Formats: sequence, C-alpha cells, structure tokens
Amino acid sequence: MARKISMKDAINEALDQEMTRDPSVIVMGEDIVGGTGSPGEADAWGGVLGVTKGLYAKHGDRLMDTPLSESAYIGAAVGAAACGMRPVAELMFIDFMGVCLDEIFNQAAKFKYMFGGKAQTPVVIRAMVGAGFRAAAQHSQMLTPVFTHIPGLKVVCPSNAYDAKGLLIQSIRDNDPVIFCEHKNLYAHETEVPDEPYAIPFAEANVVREGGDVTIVAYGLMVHRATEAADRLAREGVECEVVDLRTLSPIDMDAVLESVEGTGRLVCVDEASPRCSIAADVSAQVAQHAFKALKGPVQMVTPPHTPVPFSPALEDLYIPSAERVMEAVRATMVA
Amino acid sequence: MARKISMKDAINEALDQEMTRDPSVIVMGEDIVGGTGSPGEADAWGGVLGVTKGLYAKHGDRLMDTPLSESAYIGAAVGAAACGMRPVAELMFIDFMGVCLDEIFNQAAKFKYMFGGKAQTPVVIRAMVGAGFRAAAQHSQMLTPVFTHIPGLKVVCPSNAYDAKGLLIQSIRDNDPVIFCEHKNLYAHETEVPDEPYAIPFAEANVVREGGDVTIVAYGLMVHRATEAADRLAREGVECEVVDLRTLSPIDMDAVLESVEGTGRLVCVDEASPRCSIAADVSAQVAQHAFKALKGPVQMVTPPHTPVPFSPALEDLYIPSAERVMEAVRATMVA
Amino acid sequence: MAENPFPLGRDQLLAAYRTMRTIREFEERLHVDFSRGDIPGFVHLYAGEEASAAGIMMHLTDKDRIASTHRGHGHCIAKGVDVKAMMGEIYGKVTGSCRGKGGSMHIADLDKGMMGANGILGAGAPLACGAGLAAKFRGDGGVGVSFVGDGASNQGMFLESLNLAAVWNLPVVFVVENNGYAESTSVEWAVAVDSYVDRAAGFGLPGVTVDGTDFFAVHEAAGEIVARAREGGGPALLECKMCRFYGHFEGDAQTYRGAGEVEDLRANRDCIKIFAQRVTETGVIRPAELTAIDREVLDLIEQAVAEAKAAPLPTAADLLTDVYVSY
Amino acid sequence: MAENPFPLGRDQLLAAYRTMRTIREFEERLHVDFSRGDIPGFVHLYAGEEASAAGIMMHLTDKDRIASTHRGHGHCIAKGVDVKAMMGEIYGKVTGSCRGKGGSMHIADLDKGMMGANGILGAGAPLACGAGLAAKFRGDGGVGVSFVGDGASNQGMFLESLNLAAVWNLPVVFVVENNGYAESTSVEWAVAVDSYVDRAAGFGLPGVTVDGTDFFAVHEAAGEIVARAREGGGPALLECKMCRFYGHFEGDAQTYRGAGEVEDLRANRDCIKIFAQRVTETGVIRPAELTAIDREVLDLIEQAVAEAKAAPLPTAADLLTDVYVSY
Ligand SMILES: Cc1ncc(C[n+]2csc(CCOP(=O)(O)OP(=O)(O)O)c2C)c(N)n1
Ligand SMILES: Cc1ncc(C[n+]2csc(CCOP(=O)(O)OP(=O)(O)O)c2C)c(N)n1
Ligand SMILES: [Mg+2]
Ligand SMILES: [Mg+2]
Repeated sequence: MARKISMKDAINEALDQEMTRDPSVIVMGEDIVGGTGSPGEADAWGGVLGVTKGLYAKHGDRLMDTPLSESAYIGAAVGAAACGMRPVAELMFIDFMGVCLDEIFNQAAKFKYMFGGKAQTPVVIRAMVGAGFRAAAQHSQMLTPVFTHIPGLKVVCPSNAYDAKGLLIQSIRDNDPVIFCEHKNLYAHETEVPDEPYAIPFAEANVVREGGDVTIVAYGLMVHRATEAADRLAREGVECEVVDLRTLSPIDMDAVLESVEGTGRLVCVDEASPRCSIAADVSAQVAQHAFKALKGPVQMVTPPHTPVPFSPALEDLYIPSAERVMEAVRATMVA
Repeated sequence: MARKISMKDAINEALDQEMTRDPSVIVMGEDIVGGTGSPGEADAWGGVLGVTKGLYAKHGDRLMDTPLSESAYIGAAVGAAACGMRPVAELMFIDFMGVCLDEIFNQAAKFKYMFGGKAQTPVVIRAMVGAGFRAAAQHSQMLTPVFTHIPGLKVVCPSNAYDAKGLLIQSIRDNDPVIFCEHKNLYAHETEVPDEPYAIPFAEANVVREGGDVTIVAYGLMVHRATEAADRLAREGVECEVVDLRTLSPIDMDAVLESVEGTGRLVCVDEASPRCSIAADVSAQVAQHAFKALKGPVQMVTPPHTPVPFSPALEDLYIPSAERVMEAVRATMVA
Repeated sequence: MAENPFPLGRDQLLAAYRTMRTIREFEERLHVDFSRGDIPGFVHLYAGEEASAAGIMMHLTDKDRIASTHRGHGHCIAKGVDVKAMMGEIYGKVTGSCRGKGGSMHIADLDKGMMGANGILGAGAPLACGAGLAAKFRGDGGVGVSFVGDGASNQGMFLESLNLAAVWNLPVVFVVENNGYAESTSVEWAVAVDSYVDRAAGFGLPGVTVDGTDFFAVHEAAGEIVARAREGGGPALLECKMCRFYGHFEGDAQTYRGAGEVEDLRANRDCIKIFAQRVTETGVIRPAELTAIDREVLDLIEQAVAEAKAAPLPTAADLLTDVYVSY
Repeated sequence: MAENPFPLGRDQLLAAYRTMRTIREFEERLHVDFSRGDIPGFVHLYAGEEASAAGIMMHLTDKDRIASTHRGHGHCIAKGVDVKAMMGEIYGKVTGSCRGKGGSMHIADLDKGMMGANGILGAGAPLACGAGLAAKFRGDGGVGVSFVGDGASNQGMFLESLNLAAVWNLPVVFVVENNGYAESTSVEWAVAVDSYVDRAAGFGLPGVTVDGTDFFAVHEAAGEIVARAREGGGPALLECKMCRFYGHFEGDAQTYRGAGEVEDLRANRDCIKIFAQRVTETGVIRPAELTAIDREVLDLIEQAVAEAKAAPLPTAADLLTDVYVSY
C-alpha cells in the first residue's frame, strides 16, 4: 500500500521526480530556493509555504530564486519554454496574475496559434488559489475562470495529494502552457500517493462518489464540501454523484453529461466568484447539451459577488459550505 | 429630430460635455492628446483612432498624454479617483489589460470593500474591444467575461452611438470603477444622438426587437448580428426578441428572464471566447431561474475556443455570423 | 534646560518618540498575540523600522496621501490612523478601521491620507502618483508618498511610476525602505545596482540614501524632498537603510538569516534606542519623560487589545455590503 | 581593388547592403500595396531603421534568439526569415510564415531564432531573457536579443527585465531602437532621462548609445556587446538613434511631425544611402555591384508579392488547428 502524504509533499515529489527525469525541467520563483544572497543557508525556505523545500539541495542551479519581478521571470519562463526548456514558474499567489498576465495570456497562450503551429510553450505556472487562510481580498482568489476563458491555456486544480502529483507530472510533460492551481487549504490534506512517478491525463474527471439522484460537479477544495454534503444527504435518502473535474481546461464534459443523463439534476459548486464562473460554464453546457435529461433547474453554489473578506467570521460565510450545497441539492429535487 | 452621428463622435461628445460640467473629470491615455513633446501641433491625433480629437484644444491640461506605462497611469487614475477626481483613462486596446490588470482588479475593484466602505474609486477605463479589424490575436479580444467576473467592477459595452453617449456619461458620473468597452467596428456606426447630455442607467437592457418565439441575448457588435438574424428569420415566420444587455455588470437579468418567460427559448450571442463567457453566464442563470419556462435547450453562439486569427478569411469565420445565430435559433425550435 | 541642538522642538521630539514607541509596542504585542493564536492571517511587523515612518510622516498633513505596503502598521500609526481601530481590524472585528473586511494587509483611512496597506507589491507607487496628480489639479499643495521595500523596488509598477512622476512632474516622493531582505532573498543579490541613487538617476530623479535607523537623518532628508515636491519641484526618491527585527511574516523561522544577526540589530541598530540616547544625552529630554510615554503607550495598546477582543465580529449582513456604491 | 578600411570583408559588406535594401524595398512595397487596399490590418514599417537590424543581426546565428516588436519586418528579414513567407503572411495567405494566422504583427520563425514580432510593447524583453536562460542551461553560447522602441522602454516588463538579466547574469542584449516617437509622442518628453546609458546604469548594466543610421557604428557596438554576453560577461543595453521614414502605422497622417521633417530625414539620414556612399567612395564596392543587388531585391519583392497574391487563403479547417499541441 502506498504511503499517505500531504498534497504539499506530493507536489514537491512530482517536481523532484520530473527534474530527475528530464534535465530541461527548471523551477523558478520568488524565494522558492529561499535565501539567495542571504547570510543563512539557501534552500532554507523552499518557498513561502515550504513546498519546494529540499529541492535546491538536490538539483542546484536548476532551482532559481528570482527578483520580485513577476512579468520578467514568468515571461522568461515562457521564452525559455519556446526555446526548448520545460520551466515550472511559481507565481506565489494567483492573485498576483495582474502584474504578469500578459506574458501568460498574450504570449504563452497564443504563440502556437499566432505562429501557425510553429512554436510550442511547455511552461507550467504554479500558483496558490483559494480562500480560508484569512489572507483577505488580494491573497485568496480562485480566478480559475479567467484562465479557463483564455484559448491556448490549460487549467488544472487538484483536490487531493494523489491527483496533485499525477496532474503536476502530466503538466510538466505536457507540451502546452498549464496553469496549475494549488489550493492552499489543501496543502496539509493527505491521501495515499504511490512512490513512483505517474501522470494523470487531462480531461478525465473523477467520479469520487456515485449516486443516482443528483450530480454535483466541483473541483479543488469544493470537492470536499460536495462530498460532505453528499454523505449527509445520503442519510436523508438522497444519493448524489460527485464529479471532481480535476482539469478545467480541457474539461471532461462527457463525464458531466453522462452523469446528468443518469441523475437528471445538476448542482455546480465553485469557489470562484459567481459571474462567468466555472459553475456557470458547466451549467450552461449542460443546459445546452443535456437539456432533455434535466428534471429541474440547475443550481450553482458559489461565493457571493464580493471580494474575499478578511474576518474569519465573514470568510467562513463567504466560502460555499456543505450546508449550502445540501440546500442546492434539495432545490433541484423539489423543483 | 436629433442628428445622426457616429459612435466615435458620440463618445467624444460625452467626454466633452462631462469635462465641461465637472472640473474633476480628467482624461488620460497614450496619444489621446497626440503629439506631446513632438514638433507638430498637440491635439493632432486625438488618440490612435481619433476618438479624443479636439478635446485638448477645449480642455487643455485636463487631457493628458502618458508615457507607454499602463500600470503607472491606470494606477494613477485609480489613485486620483480615490482622492476625489473622476479620471477617464484610456487603455487603448483591452488586450493590453495583462500589463496593468492589478491596478484595476486588485486595487480599483477592491478598495471599497477592503476598506470597509470608506473609499470609492470613480474611475472609468475606456478600451477598444472586438474583432473584425484584421488586427490579429493581441488586438482583437473582447475579454468582457474577465472583467465581469471580478466583484467591484462594472462593465459596459454599448452597441450604438446613442447608448455609447448615455452610458459613458453614466459611467463618468458613476461612483464605482467602470470598464467601458468600445467595439472598434462600431466606431463608424451612426444613430440619432441628442445634442444635450443624458445618462442611461446601468442594468437596463434594451429590447431592440420584440418577438414571441425565441429570445436572443447579445451585446456590442453582436446585437447587429442578432438583429440581422431576427429580421431574416421573421421572413421564415419565426419571431425573435432581441435583448441588448448594454451593461454586463450589473446585468439586467430581469429583462432576460422576463423575455424567456414569454418565449421559452434562449439563444445567447457573445463575441467573447466561449468558456466562462457572458453567453455561458446568462445561459446558466436562465437554466437556474427560468428553467420551467424553457421549452428546449439553450443555445450559445460564440467564436471557437481559439485566439483571433489574422487572415480576413479566417477572422470572418471566427466572428459569430447572422447565419450561425439563425442556426442556433432553429436548434432551439426543433429540440 | 539644556540647549536644543535638534531641528525639532521638544514637543516635536516627544511626539516623534511617542509615534515610534507606539509602533514598536503595537508590533511587539502583535508578535505575542499572534504566537498565541489570537490573530488570523498574514501579519508583517514593522518593528525596527520606526524611524522611517516617523521621520517622513512628520512632514505630512492629512491632505498628503501615502500609499503603503504589506508591512503597513508603522505607516498607519505615523499617519495618524486610530490605533484602536487598527487593532480591531487586525482582530477581524466590526469595530476595525475597515469593519473587519481588510485585515492587517489592507488597513486604510482616506481621511487621514492613508490610502491603504497593500498586499500587492509595487501597486502603491502608481496610486501615490494619482494622489500627487489629484493634489496638482486641486492646487492644494498636497504630496503623494509611495513606500516600497527593497524587493518591491524591482516591480514594474514601481519602476514605471518613477518615469511617470518625472514626466508629469508630480509632487510625489518614493521611499524605498531597504531592510536588506525581500522575504528570504537578499537585496544585494536581487537589486542589480549598488545604489538607489543610481536607479533614481536612471529615471531622471534625484535620489538620496540615508541611514534609516537615524530618525534625524530621515527627517532631514525627507523634509527637503517633501518641501521641494510641494513647491512644484518634482518627484524624488529616498532610500532608508533599515532593519527588520522580526521575520518576514509572523511564523517565519528566519533560517536565511545569519547567526546572531537579529540580536546584533536589536543591540546596535535599534532606531528608538538610538533616538532616545541622543535626545537624553544632550539633556533636551529627560529619561523620565520617555518613560512616561512608554507607560502611556503600553496602556493604549493594552486597552486597544482589550477592546478589540471584546468587540463584536461582523455578521452575515456585512458580507454583502461595501462592494459597490450602487449596483 | 582599393584597400578595405572596413572591419568587414567585401562579401559581408554586400550582404549587409542586400539585407538593408531588402528591408527597404519590402517596406516601400508594403506602403504602396497598403494604400491600394491590398493589405489588411495594422502595418508598421521599418523603413529608415535598417542599419540597426542589419548591424546587429550580422553578429547572430540561428541559435541566437531575438524577440522583436510590432515593427518587426526588418528584424525578420535580417534574421533570415524567408521573404516570400513573410509577404504571404502579411497578405493573410496560408503560404505565410504563420499560415495566415499571425499577420504583420506576429511573424515568427523559431528555427531562424526569430521569436516573433509582438503586438504587446515590452513583452519581448522577458522572452529574450528566457532565450538567454535556455542558452545558458544548454551551454551553447547562444544569446537572446530584445528589441524595444523608445516608447516601450518605459514599459514595466522591459524595466523588470533589465534587472532580471543583470541578477541572473544572462547572455542578453537589450536594443533600444530610438526613432524619436512612440506613435505621436516624443521621446524627449516621455522618457525621463537624457541618456539610455544612465537608464541602463540604474540597473547595473553597461549601456552604449550609437548613431543608428550608421551601420558601422551599430555593427561595432553590437559586436562587442554580443561577444561579451556570449562569453558570460552578462547583459548590456544598446541604444540606436534612428529615424522612421513612414508614419507610426500605415494610414497615419503624421500631423505631429515637423514640416519638412521626413524629407530632411530621407535626404540626410538615410542609413542605406550613407552606407552606400561610404563603401563606394572608398572604392571597396563598385556602384554597379549595388545596383545589381537593387535589381535582384526588386525582383525578389515583386515575385514575393505575385506569389502572395496568387496563394490560397486559409480555410475553415485552419481556423481550429494550432491552438494546442493536444487538447
Ligand atoms: C506583486 C507581488 N509579488 C509578490 C508578493 C509576495 N511578497 C510579499 S512581501 C514580499 C517581499 C517583500 O520584500 P520588500 O519589498 O523588501 O518588503 P519587506 O517585506 O522587506 O518590508 C513578497 C515577495 C506580493 N505580495 N506581491
Ligand atoms: C503594452 C502596449 N501598450 C501600448 C501599445 C500601443 N502601441 C503600439 S506601438 C506604440 C508606440 C511604440 O513606440 P516605440 O516603442 O517607440 O516603437 P516605434 O513604434 O517607434 O517603433 C504604442 C503605444 C501596445 N501595442 N502595447
Ligand atoms: Mg525588504
Ligand atoms: Mg519609437
């Protein structure tokens, strides 16, 4: 049986194994070595939350600290990718996208198309997403819909350690630019993770719980809220099927549609802001492609259309709860 | 009867009239005066497509050219707004958002909330959107969903000269940050526009064509494709109701839901990329809130999930056409 | 009474001391309360850097606007933001400066000219340009002051702002608070120039470097720069070399630091100790006067914490307000 | 045969002339075809600036990567991109370098080390850093070259890159092509420093300014800088002062320009005229040799246009390809 390790360690292991396998993999970001130029030992920090700890000791200069210049180093990662490297660049918090988005959405995402297929940019941008850290409005966003909207990008958001390792390995081996979203409140979450490297293909949703009454679609942390809701609803006699999307672009709509064909009911749970969200995207596609199967209105469970509040009292209300998912499920049943 | 003027002139007039009315209105952007520091007369250009032409001559230093530094001047506009001014900053093409998004989405959009209501940022960001100019992947995007997704922002996209004037005046008088999207292929489009200043309230969709069979929701240039489709379908005996959203955030969902209650059928036309689009957002909301009224699947007409191609041969295929809208309408009818 | 060799009167000296001491005790208390688990989220302490905030802010009034950083408590206090409201905010209470919605990284008080701490590094520089621009249009003589750390001085938004302020000749002062580290990364490594004076010169700006642990050096340099900006003489850059007594954020094990580094800084580069020694050894201020202030400050902080702890949390109704003026 | 006082052999001189002449005729022809309505979209002509592209690119091979600007035709041609494929691209044909998907603003050819013209100003600088980084890891001695205009030199992405390249000691050369204008805005006004050498110094970089209309000056300065970068000596900045013969883009009425300005530039600052005069008056090259090249170049351009016009447009099937390697 595989060990149980945390999502943080699973990510570290994926980076380590891919760097070992492929010399063109380089890893860069602010403080991801930790302490470059400082009196204390480098590799001390291993990133602001320690995710890359220990890698510098093993891989040396292929791990690079950067100055606080996101456009420059993310753009350099994109440029290096176009020149044959496989850079993994850490944008500490996805909330910082506003200072470097051009290099991601106008450069990395568009090179292949603009250049008539004659370029590829196999770059991975790792970033922390999500609320619950009491980190307030500028360090708690999901922003997954923004990247999913952009043609040319792939967007990944694992819900557990096993998926994180397999999806990150796939992201690094993938030949397209990938935004790899790590929910900071899942770093400590443990699952069984095999020692050896393995890749989980994109666009393969994971049915984490089967059930015939209602389909609940979720990703990232929300998978756990959905599962909790499903478990509690089961005691009421309602059986929910929980679909973990795992990747948002490409998205496994086949799995969602198939589940809805079976249940006739859909609840989408999304930690991103509601407008133009993943929840809206999935709901709309179901309303277009599985309309006949639907027995009642689709339901979307998202935070309110507000920035993320700081106070724990408010933040806990902001993040969709299992209770809200349960209410939504009930709403699809009565309608 | 009011004169007929172009959308470009209507925008110019709105800026002129608001600058005249309110001394706290200032206007800035790259080359919006045109020729600062150059041998030729300033005010020569009036912006890259001449939208602000003539304003410098009338309002002098309240029109400001900027260095090519979008973060700095957009951020300065946000800061000045927080300090009591009403800046209108031009981000030439919305595609340039990637170099200055932070000042828009993390600063302007969040100040009021993060500061507990104790600040406001009445800034307007004007930008050209849309395809059809043969301007390729980095000068042709809509990106309206990205801004609509962000709580704290308002997003406006007029479809004609009359609306452009009234909505821009409202945007300038509005106390929240507004992204004002000007479709470059509508600049030359003329409608009747009253001389005097007038404001069109936000979240008031415009039913530009009535019809009982199918609701078509659109905004910007797509309103014209929708109307063309509706006119042609009428000859086939299908009566479409065309709803021009005018503002995307806030959005007048009441008008959409009311129309769908009447028609039972929905087609959303969006020039933005399909994933997490405005089309998806509206479709999902209808599938949630007017499910019972729906007689068939919702249909979304958008470009493909690709960057905008350069070649006119491809770009014309990329932009949703009246024919594609007609097909979608038919698809809602047969289902 | 001894003759006063300082460019400030006794009242001003005492006020400067009170500001610095208030910041210090505020931060020392947060350090303790955070380690007890009383305070949620990210907290970045300004302890050790007080002379910069105090020395600069003495030249500013409420009509002058500052744009601060993630390490903003010191700037807030020196700019006159209410200490109890700040504490309430950091505790996430509805009595906080931002009604609990912002937290440590977003404390603001526009009435006091404090445009907000900021979780995005470099983002304050354009905002300060906007403040300067507004002041210029109003003709009220106000200035905008942008604070950035050494790390943030490599951010594009900051660099662009240097040029913009120069081109528009804005009344803006850029303060680089150089504490030697950006998180764990050394300034020597990350900033590719030996002197910030040269970096400023690359944008046509006058630049000055001072010992940021010397209140009087900061005060003097800031005085000249602020006055020039106020009179239309344009922007400038001021680098304060200083030191951070705690980790990057609370919870930081600081393994990247040299052995004994912090102890040494506390012993030899404590700006408050240095200030106290100078004003007392000249006889201008009596030690007892400072001790009295120390006591008052401790009382204030104690009260602020007690009130913050007792204050109500925001409730569900608060979640949805303050997003828009109208929607 | 006269003695050769130039640092290049006859073949190289003729090659340089051919490059510059090809760029010039390419652009002159686009100017005509655009005004006839044959060419869609935005077109920014490089005419007048040829000595910069030619002088720099002579030091580069295919393994050296350049990141270009919106005004990229000259860089493409000098870097060896096929002229017919370029013309096809600008005409929006499936035979184009980017199969018609990119157009004038996005011509690229990675095999030739051309990482793309770019519609986003300043975006190329980080990309060139990435090219330098890749070369460093591969140890192949390659360099990355970033071109920006005077206007784009105020963009944060460019400024950040100067620092990054210095900190990482990358084999990267930053070329500022200063043609005096960013669209209609003057460089004197928009760039808040008198010399790019000072701006470079603000990031710890050596900087050199040359007369960009003097091919030999560009060639010499670029030679030193490129060689140093190649040998691990780190990045540098090269400013070429030059002039733009046409408007910002085709269709620009250029009202912001001084009376007679363009005529004067064409008469007195034409880098090709200046080059031709120098190489012929020394007797190293015979005028007839240049005339022969002129004829060949005109033929090539004529053929390129004819083929582009005759080439097929992309079709519906092309719309959906090349978005991802796999999806
Ligand atoms: C744009 C952006 N990039 C990165 C971060 C993460 N971050 C927060 S503080 C910090 C280091 C800041 O160093 P410095 O500017 O020297 O300020 P100090 O913490 O030393 O006061 C970093 C990298 C951020 N908040 N914003
Ligand atoms: C980020 C960004 N901002 C603005 C523009 C619009 N724009 C295109 S070219 C140009 C002027 C460029 O001037 P310069 O860098 O001097 O290059 P030149 O055109 O003179 O070659 C501007 C403002 C852009 N394409 N990208
Ligand atoms: Mg620092
Ligand atoms: Mg120029």
